[in-house]
Amino acid sequence: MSDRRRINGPVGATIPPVSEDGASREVAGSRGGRSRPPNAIRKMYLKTGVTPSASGSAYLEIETSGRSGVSGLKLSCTVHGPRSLPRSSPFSPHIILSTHVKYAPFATRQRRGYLRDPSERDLGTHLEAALRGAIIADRWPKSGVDIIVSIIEGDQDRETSKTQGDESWDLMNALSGCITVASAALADAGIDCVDTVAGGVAALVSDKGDASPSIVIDPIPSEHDRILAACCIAYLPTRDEVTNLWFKGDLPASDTELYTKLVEKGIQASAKANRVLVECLGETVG
Amino acid sequence: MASTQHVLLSPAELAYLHAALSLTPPIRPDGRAPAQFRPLVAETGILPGTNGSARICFADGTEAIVGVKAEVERTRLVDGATAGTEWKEGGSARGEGEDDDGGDKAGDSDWVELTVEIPGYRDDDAGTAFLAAMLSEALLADGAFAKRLWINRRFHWKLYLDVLLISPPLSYPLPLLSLTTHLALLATRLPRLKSEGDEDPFFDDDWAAARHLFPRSSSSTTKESARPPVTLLVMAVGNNIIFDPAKEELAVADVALAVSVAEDTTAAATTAATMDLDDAAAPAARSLRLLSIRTIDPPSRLTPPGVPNAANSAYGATTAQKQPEARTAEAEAVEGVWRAPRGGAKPLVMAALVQKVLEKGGVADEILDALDAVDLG
Amino acid sequence: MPREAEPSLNEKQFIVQALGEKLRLDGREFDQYRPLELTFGDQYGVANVTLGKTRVLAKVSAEVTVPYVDRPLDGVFTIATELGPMASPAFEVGRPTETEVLLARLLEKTVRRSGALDTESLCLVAGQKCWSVRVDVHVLAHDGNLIDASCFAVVAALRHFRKPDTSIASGQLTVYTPAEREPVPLSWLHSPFCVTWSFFGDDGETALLDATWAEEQVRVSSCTVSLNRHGEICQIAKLGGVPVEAVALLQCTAVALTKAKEFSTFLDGKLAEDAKRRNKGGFMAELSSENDR
Amino acid sequence: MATSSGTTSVAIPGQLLGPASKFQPGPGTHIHNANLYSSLLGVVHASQPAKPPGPAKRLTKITVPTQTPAELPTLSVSRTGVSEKREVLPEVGNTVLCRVTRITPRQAVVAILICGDTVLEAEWQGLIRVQDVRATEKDKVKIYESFRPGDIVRAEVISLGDQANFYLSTARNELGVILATSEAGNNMYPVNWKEYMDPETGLSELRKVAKPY
Amino acid sequence: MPLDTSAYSLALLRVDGRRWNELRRIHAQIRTQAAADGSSYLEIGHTKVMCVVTGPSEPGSRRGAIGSTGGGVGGGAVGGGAAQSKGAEVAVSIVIAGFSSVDRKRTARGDKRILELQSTISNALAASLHTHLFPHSAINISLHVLSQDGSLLAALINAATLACVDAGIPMTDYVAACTAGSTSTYAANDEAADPLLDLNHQEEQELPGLTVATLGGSDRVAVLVCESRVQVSRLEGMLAVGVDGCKQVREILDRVVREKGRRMVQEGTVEKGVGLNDMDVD
Repeated sequence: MSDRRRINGPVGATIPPVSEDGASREVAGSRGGRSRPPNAIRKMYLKTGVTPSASGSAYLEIETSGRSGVSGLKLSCTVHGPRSLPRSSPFSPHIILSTHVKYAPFATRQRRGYLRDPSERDLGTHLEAALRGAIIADRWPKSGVDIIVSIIEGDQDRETSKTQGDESWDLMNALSGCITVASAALADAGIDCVDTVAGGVAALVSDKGDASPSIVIDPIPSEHDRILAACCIAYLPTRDEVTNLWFKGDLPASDTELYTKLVEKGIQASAKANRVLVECLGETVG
Repeated sequence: MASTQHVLLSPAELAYLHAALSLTPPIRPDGRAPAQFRPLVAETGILPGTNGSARICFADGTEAIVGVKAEVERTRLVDGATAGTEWKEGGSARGEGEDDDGGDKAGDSDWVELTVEIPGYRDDDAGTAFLAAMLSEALLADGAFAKRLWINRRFHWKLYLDVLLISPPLSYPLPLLSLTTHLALLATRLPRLKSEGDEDPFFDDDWAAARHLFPRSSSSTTKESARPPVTLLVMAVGNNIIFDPAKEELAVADVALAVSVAEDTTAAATTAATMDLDDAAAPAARSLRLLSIRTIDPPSRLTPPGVPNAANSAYGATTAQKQPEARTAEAEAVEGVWRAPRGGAKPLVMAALVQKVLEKGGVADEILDALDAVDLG
Repeated sequence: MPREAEPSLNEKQFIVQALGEKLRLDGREFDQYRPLELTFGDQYGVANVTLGKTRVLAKVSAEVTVPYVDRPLDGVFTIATELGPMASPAFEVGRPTETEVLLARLLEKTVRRSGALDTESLCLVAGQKCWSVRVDVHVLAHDGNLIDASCFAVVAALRHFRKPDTSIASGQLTVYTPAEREPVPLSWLHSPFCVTWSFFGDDGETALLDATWAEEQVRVSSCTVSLNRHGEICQIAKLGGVPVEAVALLQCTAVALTKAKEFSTFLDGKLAEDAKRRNKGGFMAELSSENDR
Repeated sequence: MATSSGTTSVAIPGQLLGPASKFQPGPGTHIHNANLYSSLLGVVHASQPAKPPGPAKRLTKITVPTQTPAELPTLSVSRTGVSEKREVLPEVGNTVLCRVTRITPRQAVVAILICGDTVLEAEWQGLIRVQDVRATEKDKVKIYESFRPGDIVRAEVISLGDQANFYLSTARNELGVILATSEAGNNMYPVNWKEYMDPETGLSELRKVAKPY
Repeated sequence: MPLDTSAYSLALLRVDGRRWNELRRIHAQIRTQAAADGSSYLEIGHTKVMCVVTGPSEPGSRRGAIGSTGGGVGGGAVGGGAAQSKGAEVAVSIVIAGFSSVDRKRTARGDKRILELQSTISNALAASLHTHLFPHSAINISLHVLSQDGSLLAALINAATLACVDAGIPMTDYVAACTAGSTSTYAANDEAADPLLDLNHQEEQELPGLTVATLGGSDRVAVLVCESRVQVSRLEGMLAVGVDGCKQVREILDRVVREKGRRMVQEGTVEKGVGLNDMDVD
């Protein structure tokens, strides 16, 4: 599926050559470890109502970790609607949710095309599942809402290019960001939700230093040597319910408590993010 | 999209289904036990033109065919030595695919390309992408699989999995597709390598000499898990846990999960890192590994709600003059009247679902045993 | 998708019945074409074909591009068909209708796959530079038998086309403007023409050539045969429809051959005329660097 | 926490507003296991109930009494002040203002502009079927004698209708055309219950005229 | 790999050891799938196709999606009344599996060649099926190509016919198809050239050939597709062989259907009715 609408840049090599200072080189072996305590999420900046034309919108920015070349996550989400459905579509007693997640072409090391690739569609489906649980769909019969999240900058480490396996873990961070920002935008658009939903990521990582792997929340893949497993969770704090769970990795089934611990941490992370969300929403009014 | 295709059930039917399924024990429309799968017919090696193929027919008539084709491909040189500057060219076709590369025989997620074809759905449909992502995610979750495709430092096998759903998607096809893929991979053979070292590979023409991608003998000394993963669809209604739900059952699900598990016949873990997590499981016993979990958005959220008599004007509910933005009357759920579920699921329920899959002698065990029975032609 | 307005039952019956009595609405013989007109544009490679009320315009353009990696020795040759709303309200711009797809395929098979144009001659520098010849078929008016008309237009335009002359000196490619050097024609191997039969009646006993739109709407099936004047079949397409006796088909092909020969001579004549019109006094002939083949 | 106090304060989705036994759920709220939660980001309003609604109309059949205990105050979360952009969905029973876009012998297609006192963002399409134009002598109603494209009509929503249209009715005195322009293009004024008159030309045209307040 | 046709003139044997008028092994099954209204599986040599028929059913929105991916089927004037309200619309959608050919390639849905195949099959069947019995309804035929080794169109048509029989859609007669070719390429105008029956992939690449589909036992040609240059004189021979081949194919298909019917009677899945009686005779 190629994009014929526009003139695309050359596929692949679109990364500006990074002049690598020796410092970062030799640490590349053991890349600069995690600077935060394992139970802390990165600082995030959330603001609603950034796009006047949309009926609801929000912007989320996650602090870049201290080291050079590592970019933080920057997301903007716009919500259009509720609007009447196209005439072709059948009657629906609920609001029809359609979610689009799109990486800006320059958001990642590997240039993204303008057309949505499978991974972006995949993210969209995850996001849809997460939000469906949160909104009260029957408040808006026969109407639809479009939720468009554009990832302006995915948090990726330019230095660590070899470990392309990280990209898959980046997806999780991106998803959690998408969920949080979309929830804020939904609230801004005035679409009924049972609760604010935020995303959180917890990962089981093993670093060179410590022998046994540890569980951290909101991991930056480039800060860890190996990520054994990770889960991204969308959580409704006041109802204590999970609307979306995405686990990936490799865990022995023999001890499920490891898995449950991971999920708990994920919920923690989500709850932390939710506090920011609530605060931000509180400020917007009055 | 495949999971939230419209179910043509009236609120009354939904309410009845939900009630029946939340009984203890639940009463399923087709009379299955909660943990019972639909009976299926399976055969492998149906397509001599492929490296491996399988066909599974569920009793309800849904049918899938998976063909595996392998091609030799030159490995792109992304080496630890030049990590700083090298980046991978033209990964444009990538999308679904994960792995964590460990060990010298690094596997690459791009070595596996999995496509799903569902009749009547565009192949770039979100649901199709979701299915494909889920299947390959489970496949690649542990780097072990991609490593099997390693030929030498310059070449590797590129594996194409084409997953075809033959029948129209009656129920959510995930379990079917996953099982078929599993069998196809089990039946997959690669020609035996005759060349040594890093020279251009050439292979033994004798198909009989071809080695299986997943060696048969369970006493293999390979450290990787000796079987491809399976993805199970499990849902919860009330406090009942139901496996392999049919379309109607999925329509009243409170929550639905897709859980991917693989086994390794040896107690040795995949990687040195997980070694010590893996509390000593008996070497003989099959020890499962949890690879991935995804929440499936149940179509129940899109079902039409029933109207309780209290709110039904036919029963004389006075529809008072409402000022705008007074939304549909918010009422407590009335017994026996269907309401589309709101919110998510309690973490405990989720945990219970996963537990049910993973526990020793649980459903995953049964399925894998059942699949063992299938003879690989 | 807007569908073509169907003729009423009466119209249909009238047409069929008339055919039963060996009569066509426009009084033609069954194997007679409507008057075929061909005019060339001022610039090379523009052919305007009118067949009765059907009118098709084909334009050829050429540019230097990079050949496909899998065929480094071949030039690029594409035929683009466009059935706009101008031709008939049933056609949309966005999505190709079945008619358009089939037309495109037929032209593709007739002209491209039959090797009418020697694509290897379009190669300039192997693997690096080659001519990309593109034919754009615009259907201006649709009154039946698009296929024959378009095919004729494409062939005519291609044979009329002149591409700029080039020379390669020490790996240096130079493309000359018409002022510098007389453009050269494409190296053309053979000229295939489509002849479309339409069948009527319950089991297709009546066969018609060059059906009008009204006739096409009531026909039960059709068969398109592409031949060149050497009696080579380039393509036959009877895509479904009511079955027709095999013998009848053979006869159709025989007649089609004669028609193709007529087309061929007609086209040659037109080209000659045009050539004469273009070089008054014939001093162009001396200027032109190409020896005619 | 904005609870029973009822003073205006900010609520965000999922915020606890109080027990459902104490309050009536208003717009922008929802009930989750016997508690009233906010479902919108907005300002909480607690409105004391109006006089207990007596039997609005005599019911022709025996029914279960569905009078909610009227003394409970209604909690609602409104978006006023949060943002001026607020979308509301026309509901059964709402009075809406709409413009006639197309008429056929069977129905008049309208675009709903204002629902209650809210100007709608999105374009919602409505339908006034010929049998809903008038309460009496429905069989004599002619659409072209009731509406013309361009008229502004006050109507009431009677059904969510099919996928495309809301079904509207003007079968009440105060409902109908409130603004009409003549053939000549001048604004006209109502002369009686079924006529508008053009002040310039003096010609009168037939409409289903809404009774001016 | 150029196929040396010289060998043929010596032993009169083709690359796969067949005589000029031999079909490859045709193996077919019907009712292969419980869920579908009609289904079939057909092999011609190594060409393997599967067919699933749903309908005649109400043309719903999702069905419409299939129809549209199936490329505006039967919309054309040759649709035999398909897509008009008078008769059922025959919507065909073809999925060519990535692993079907020798070296794997993905074929896009919008591929013109596939669209052509789809409309060909749809039109061919629409003419033979009694679509006028099912107004305002749709017959959805979805074909899956599992492996291709020549004679693809023929295999698809045969499979579709079988599936329609299984679906119990009334039709005039089987639409049976096969391919025919001719030795020595178009350039050589030798009269010694023999016609060949049922080309495999290699022969299709090298030799001129055509696909014929006839209605039942008659000589009436429903589909005739020739995509290669060939002397017009050669056509008659090829056509004759092709039509004859179609007769053979029809017999095979017929046998498959009767066999299945007989078995179903024995198993008692259907009661032995009149229709099956005259099925047993002859």
